[in-house]
Amino acid sequence: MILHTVNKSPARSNCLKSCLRIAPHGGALMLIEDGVYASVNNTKHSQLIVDALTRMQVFVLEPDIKARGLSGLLIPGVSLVGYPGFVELTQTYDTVQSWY
Amino acid sequence: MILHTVNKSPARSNCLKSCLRIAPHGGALMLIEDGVYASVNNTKHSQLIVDALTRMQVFVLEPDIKARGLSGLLIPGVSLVGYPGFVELTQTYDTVQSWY
Amino acid sequence: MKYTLAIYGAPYSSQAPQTALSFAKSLLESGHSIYRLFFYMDGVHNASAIAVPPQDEVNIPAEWSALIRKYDLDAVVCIAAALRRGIIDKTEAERYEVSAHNFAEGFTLSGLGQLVDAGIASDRLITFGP
Amino acid sequence: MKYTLAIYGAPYSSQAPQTALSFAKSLLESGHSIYRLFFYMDGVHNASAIAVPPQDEVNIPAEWSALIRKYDLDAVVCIAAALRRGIIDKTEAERYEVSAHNFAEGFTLSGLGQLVDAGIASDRLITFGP
Amino acid sequence: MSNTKSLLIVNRHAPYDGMYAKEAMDAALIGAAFNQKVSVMFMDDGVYQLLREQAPADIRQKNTSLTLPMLDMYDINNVYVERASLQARNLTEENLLIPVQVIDSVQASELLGQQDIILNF
Amino acid sequence: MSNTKSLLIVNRHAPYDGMYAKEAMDAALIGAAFNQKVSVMFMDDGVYQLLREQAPADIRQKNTSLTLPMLDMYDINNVYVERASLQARNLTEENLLIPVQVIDSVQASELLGQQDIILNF
Repeated sequence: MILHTVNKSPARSNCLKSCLRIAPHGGALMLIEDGVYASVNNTKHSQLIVDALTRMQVFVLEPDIKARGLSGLLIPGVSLVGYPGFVELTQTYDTVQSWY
Repeated sequence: MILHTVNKSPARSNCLKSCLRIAPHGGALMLIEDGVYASVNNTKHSQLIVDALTRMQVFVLEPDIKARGLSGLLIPGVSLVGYPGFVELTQTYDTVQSWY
Repeated sequence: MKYTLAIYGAPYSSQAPQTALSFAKSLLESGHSIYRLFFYMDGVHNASAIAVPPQDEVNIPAEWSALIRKYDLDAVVCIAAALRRGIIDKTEAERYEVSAHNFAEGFTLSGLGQLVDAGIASDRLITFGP
Repeated sequence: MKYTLAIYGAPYSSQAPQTALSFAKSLLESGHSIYRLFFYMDGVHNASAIAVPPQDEVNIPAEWSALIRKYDLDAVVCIAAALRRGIIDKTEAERYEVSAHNFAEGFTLSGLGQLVDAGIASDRLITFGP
Repeated sequence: MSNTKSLLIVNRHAPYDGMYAKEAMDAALIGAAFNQKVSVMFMDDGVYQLLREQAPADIRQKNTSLTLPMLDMYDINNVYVERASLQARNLTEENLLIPVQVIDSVQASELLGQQDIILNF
Repeated sequence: MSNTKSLLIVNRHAPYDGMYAKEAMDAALIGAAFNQKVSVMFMDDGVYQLLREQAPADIRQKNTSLTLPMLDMYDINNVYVERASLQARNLTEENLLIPVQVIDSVQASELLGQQDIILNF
């Protein structure tokens, strides 16, 4: 089982789309850095994450959310984790695939 | 009148789309570096350039086309220029807006 | 678990070094270990000994050096990526007869084989892209 | 016409320096002039005096130095962008007490005002993005 | 200074990956100090630079949005945001830290066309 | 070496802006030299690395595609290309310099899932 990390904004880069085309059912998605903009609700790209949530868990790095002023704007169902939670996820999953 | 340069692939980045949303009628588009991939015909993104050609000139930097092996694959109507031609275009137009 | 972290981004141009630093501190504090830090592509600039960020900004190369010292980490900088980008140690500076060296303490210049070796020897390899 | 070229990308990580070099040579050969080269963001690495690219690759910092010498160009490197990225001249290295300096001949460290000034004084400002 | 030109700063990048936000602000303030006619435009992910309540302490960075009020202090009143960029991100002026003029794509195009100097960030 | 692991090199970047193509090839060959079970996957703009007739002399770079036949010489036979990435670019196997196995997104997903080590480029 793979943890996929995405660190680019979905408006700027195709990383998230490519990741979600490949991400296996049962894997998980971890949004970090500018990747966290994908977790904002009701945007042009939020349907990507809404759809992803029907088949996989989606985690977002809370320090990156707070940094960018996005705390009140998130898609329901995404899970906030800190750096320690991010570390734990990399133990739960067998490998990490980074999309950048 | 503005010369717009785009140096990112349309599959990887939103640069070209943003440029074409803003580019004024009568300006021109200059594709350089990975931006030249947008000038390949019959791709997922080629309609952007096909449409742009109806209202503006589209130039591509020939050294970047040759480097990437794209010589036989271009959308009809795009104009190949070398570095001297690129320099000339920056004289013809009043300002240059770089999308990267 | 034994981790290897591969850092591909430069300080101040990419958030990758900051994310990797915070990740590294978290995993070390929770009792896991780091088999190797591998600095590649623009990540080689993390090993600059002569970066002078403003005093009110984090000094990322200095933070790496401190972390490496505190936990006695193996921190490898890809030699091919570093040399073409102007990161060079005393030995290589003498070999290539360049005027100075700028390689921070605690890091080691070595080949890409050290990344593949680390992938083999570690339980987890995490890439922090630019 | 008088041009200013702003270069934002680093050698080997971005094609911007190569494109800017070819553009600069073309415009100078066709009789135009360069008011200023301005190296900003990761573009500051173009001014490294200690980059050692493989012998079969273009040495971009060396090509800039040669072009600057040949045409007596004004080549300014943004001091704030450079210092935090580990590009530093002898004066600043002494001021900040760092162990070495790596600033290539022909370039000048100065402030961002030199970019704004160049925009005002030039007929054309072309940005080569990373 | 007799040689007054129009200078537009174009912001297209989100704030905390790289230094674009800080460097664009530096350029705007220097342009004003040089007595140029400075305008600033935010579009694409650049509009995220304007969001309220940014708190980057935990990612070890400075809050670049805190310098935005400097624009007004330097009499830079022409601060534009492209509407399509806001709408794509489900943002309105209420989400933004400083007052701005929201313009459509045609107006953005005209704005670009009026400039003597464009600085891209 | 008893400790043989599966190692996948993922190529997602076009060849001449940055050094990704060269560095990914270096990593693949070193993986083979370490006697690991090496696979290489091209997707997104990475498929452009495989195009025939690249000629980067005029942009002052080396032709990275010329090293692709080294994969076969190092017995790296598992070279995959994602079909959707080819199709989006109007490319087929005939456009490519070396023989590859074209796989769909599900197979690409399975390939990723089988790996002990993934190196991203």
